[in-house]
Amino acid sequence: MLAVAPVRFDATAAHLLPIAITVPIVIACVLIAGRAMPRWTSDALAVAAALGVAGIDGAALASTTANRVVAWAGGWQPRHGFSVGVVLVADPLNAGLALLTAALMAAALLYSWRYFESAGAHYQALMLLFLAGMQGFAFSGDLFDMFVFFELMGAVAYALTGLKIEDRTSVQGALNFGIINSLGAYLSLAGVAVLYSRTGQLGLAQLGHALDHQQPDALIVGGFVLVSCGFLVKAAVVPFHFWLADAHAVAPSSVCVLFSGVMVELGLYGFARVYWIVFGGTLPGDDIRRAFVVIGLVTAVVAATMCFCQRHVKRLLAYSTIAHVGLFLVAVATLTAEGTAGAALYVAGHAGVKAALFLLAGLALNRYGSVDEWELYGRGKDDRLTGVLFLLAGLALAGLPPFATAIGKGVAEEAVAKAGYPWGPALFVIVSAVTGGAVIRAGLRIYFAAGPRPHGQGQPATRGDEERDVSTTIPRHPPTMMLAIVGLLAGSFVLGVVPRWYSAFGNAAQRFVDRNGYIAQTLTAAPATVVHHLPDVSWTASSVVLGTVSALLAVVFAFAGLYHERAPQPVALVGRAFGPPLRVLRGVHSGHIGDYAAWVLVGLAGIGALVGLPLR
Amino acid sequence: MTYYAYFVAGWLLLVGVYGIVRSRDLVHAVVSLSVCQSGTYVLLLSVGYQKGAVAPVFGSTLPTSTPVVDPVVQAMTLTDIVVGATVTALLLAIAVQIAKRHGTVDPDELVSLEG
Amino acid sequence: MSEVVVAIALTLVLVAGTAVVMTNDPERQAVTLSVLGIVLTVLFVALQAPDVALSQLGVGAAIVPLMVMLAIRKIRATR
Amino acid sequence: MVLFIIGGGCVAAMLVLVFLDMPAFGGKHHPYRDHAIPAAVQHGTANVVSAVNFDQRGIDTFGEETIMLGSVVGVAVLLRPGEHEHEEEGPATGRVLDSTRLAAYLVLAVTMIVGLDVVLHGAITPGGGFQGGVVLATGAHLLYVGGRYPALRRVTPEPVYEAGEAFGAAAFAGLGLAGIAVGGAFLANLLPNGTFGQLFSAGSVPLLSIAVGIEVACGTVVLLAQFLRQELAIRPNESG
Repeated sequence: MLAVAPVRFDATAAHLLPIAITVPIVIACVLIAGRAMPRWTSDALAVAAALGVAGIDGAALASTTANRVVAWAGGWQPRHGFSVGVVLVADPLNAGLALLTAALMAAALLYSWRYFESAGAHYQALMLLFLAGMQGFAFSGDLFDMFVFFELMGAVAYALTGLKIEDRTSVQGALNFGIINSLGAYLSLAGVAVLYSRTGQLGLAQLGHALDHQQPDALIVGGFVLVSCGFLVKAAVVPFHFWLADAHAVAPSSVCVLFSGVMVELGLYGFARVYWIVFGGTLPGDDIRRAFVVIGLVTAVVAATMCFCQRHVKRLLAYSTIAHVGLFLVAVATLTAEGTAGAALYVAGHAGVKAALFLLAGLALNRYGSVDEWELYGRGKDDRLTGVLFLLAGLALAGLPPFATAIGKGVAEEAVAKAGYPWGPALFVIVSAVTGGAVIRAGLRIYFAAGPRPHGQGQPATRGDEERDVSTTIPRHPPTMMLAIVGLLAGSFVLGVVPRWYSAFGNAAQRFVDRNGYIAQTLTAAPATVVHHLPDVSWTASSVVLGTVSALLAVVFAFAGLYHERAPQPVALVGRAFGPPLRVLRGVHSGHIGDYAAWVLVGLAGIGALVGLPLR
Repeated sequence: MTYYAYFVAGWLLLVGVYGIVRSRDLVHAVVSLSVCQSGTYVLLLSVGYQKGAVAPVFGSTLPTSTPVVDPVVQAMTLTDIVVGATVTALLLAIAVQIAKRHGTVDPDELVSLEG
Repeated sequence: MSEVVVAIALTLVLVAGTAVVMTNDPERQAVTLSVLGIVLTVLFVALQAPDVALSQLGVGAAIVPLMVMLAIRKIRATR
Repeated sequence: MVLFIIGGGCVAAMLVLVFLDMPAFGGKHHPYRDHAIPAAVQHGTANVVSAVNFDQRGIDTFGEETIMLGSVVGVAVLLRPGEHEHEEEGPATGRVLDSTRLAAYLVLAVTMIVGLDVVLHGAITPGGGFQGGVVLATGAHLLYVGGRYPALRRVTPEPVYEAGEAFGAAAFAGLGLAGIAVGGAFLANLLPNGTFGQLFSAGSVPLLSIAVGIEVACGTVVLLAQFLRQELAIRPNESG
């Protein structure tokens, strides 16, 4: 499909990568130093910076189609396959991810145009530093450098989560997030040290080269498990996921857009990148596939169940994100280019839809001062337009064609089935339908007063009282907010209908899994290898059918949720049987930081056992 | 002695997590987290240590052929220390806000996020 | 000789770290944390890392315990 | 707690296995070092740790300084006075003995000199922007001892320090970008390498070190000032 000319690196393209990291930092510095500037200036500056970064990323993406872009910082080019410097590497997949990051940031800043007065220009400065962290993490080709940018993303994210200091839950969610993420990061760093002791390397390519064909002993397995731990915490994979619901439920809506849309997915990206490049030559693929398909499956099922039980709309969306991460992980864990392509496209489509949903929840919060599905019952009746958008986004989340979620899901389903998991498509359909159904149920209740008025029976659930994102109630939706929402949904739609765009994911995934090409090109500037067989990313009959089935099932689940009390006797009995296990599951999500820390260790031990024991 | 340094590092990591698990006070949890982190300092520096080698600072007198300990792990540890301190500051600030909103910093009494 | 110093410093770090975690009263914890900071500084000097020791002395033994102290006093005052 | 015992036990077992596979403590196997030292010598940087921090792996330090910037701004945002709080003006002058104040100012002067020295000689002797910056910031807080909080507030107007911090971070970024323009790569060396071991050696390392020094000094001052302000000046409103 692509004729690859053997050229040496375009130095200009290489400069794009550090510039993409530096621009938001410089603008953030300007915003901090010039705090006295009028609000609209800082807003405009911040949006312009995000758009500028998006432009740079777009240019980087364009130059990756033929070849990876490799930038050695400080000019420390490798000699004889070794460099003391740090490398930034862009291939279509991470350049696309960086572009997605910048685009979502622009939408989030547009949405929050003129809000958060009390935090002043500090808010935009933090958002831009967050963007810089995500750019750096996406482009970095060095394990320790990834840790640094991981911590940058983290530190800024904790502050952004706790931004609404008047809110009781907000500050608590921020602390849970901060402690668990930092713990994960320190475990990762311990893993880096362990690997360094064996290889004396930090670059991904150098590490991969050094570990090639080594017998996977305890050090390699342990190093892998420790390093992955941090990324999996960020990706909110069960049982490292507890922080996510707490943080997403309470962070300002515009911040949630980035958390759910890209930050969590970046964790997954980091995990996949490190596995492929560093460990792809030593840890056997079958072993990894088995372990992480199981973990992804558990993640998807647990989170989908939790999602359907929520009445706090943002918490519901947060669990839906975890469920989708489970699906992405299953697709990535097939360790095929097809699975990776499907996951990447699914991530991109999901980002637009989920971001739009968080902003819609933000609109409700600003208008009614609550995001509680039960309290808001029928409150949005006069705002049908928003309601229709909400339902549409719910259907798109479930995988309604032609949204990009549907084609991504379709490609992933086929890849999972082909990899020897015939139950894969059923899992994808049910999980996406349950989460989409939960969203549709909430939308129907809030905007259309559908079903009987819900009443509590002493449920200990987190309620949806929350401090508004803005200081006063907004009677009408400002055009900037609506523009951001419609733009995000449209983005997901367009990605699903422009063949040139979605089919590009095949090439991106092929490059991503081309381990030898990555190492050779990074260390010796070897030209990218010509690939003859690219995974086919296009609409197939099965993806259209399964997507439609998911959307229909979502509607069925939504109505089941609305009218479950009127269910006939036998169905109600079955439903009641689910009660006790559900209570246990909800009890586990205790909001208690000590429990979460213990679960991190359990998860670490579990992954160690899943990966390590079969190798004995 | 061969592995003692590594075990000390591992011990600090785990004992820090133990501190978070048993914590009855969020400030205590944050401080325990920094104990966890000091485990990573010890691990990194022990990995880079070489018996009989000197610090990797040559000055104008020390010949550059003298064996020195690994400077790379030291640079990493420096970064790690800064990161740890600033993250601790952030978490402490959050803990102060929690105390203001909830009137308590005991995780057992904070029950606004459940299920 | 230097190895004995390293071993002693490691043991001190082990004890100090455990003590920090086992100190339940946060106000006293600020003190044990500072002790841990100083002991770590000694270890870093013994491991031939003067650069790291210098930062650890400033950050780990002074600034972080000071922030912990101030945070605790503020929290006490709000109750 | 049961969870912790199970998980912790398994993780401990895993760590033991991993550690036993690691090269013995104090060994001679350090491939990265063997490349880093000639590279540092080539650029005339006597302190190899500084060479790694600012030159070879400068981008790590860039990220680290950005974390510092983000955290300081984050703390400032989190500890801003809430709706139900106000800031109290402390008494204008503290009752501090003149001799104490004098001593504090003297120590302050010494600390400043030491701090500047550590920043400037980071390429040659142990130390550098970060350590020096911390020393400088600590010096500024001796005023707290010497002149009490209001005096500290007068010499540490936070916006100025915040601007200083932003300036330091931006200077680092600017040096990085200048590296692209002049040296052909991000953070590439700008200056002649000079004589090994002299003050003006090591190319861009001293400049980067100074940028970090400014940022860290100002950032630490803002950080501590935020906590001091919480402790000393911010009070809940009577009604709230």
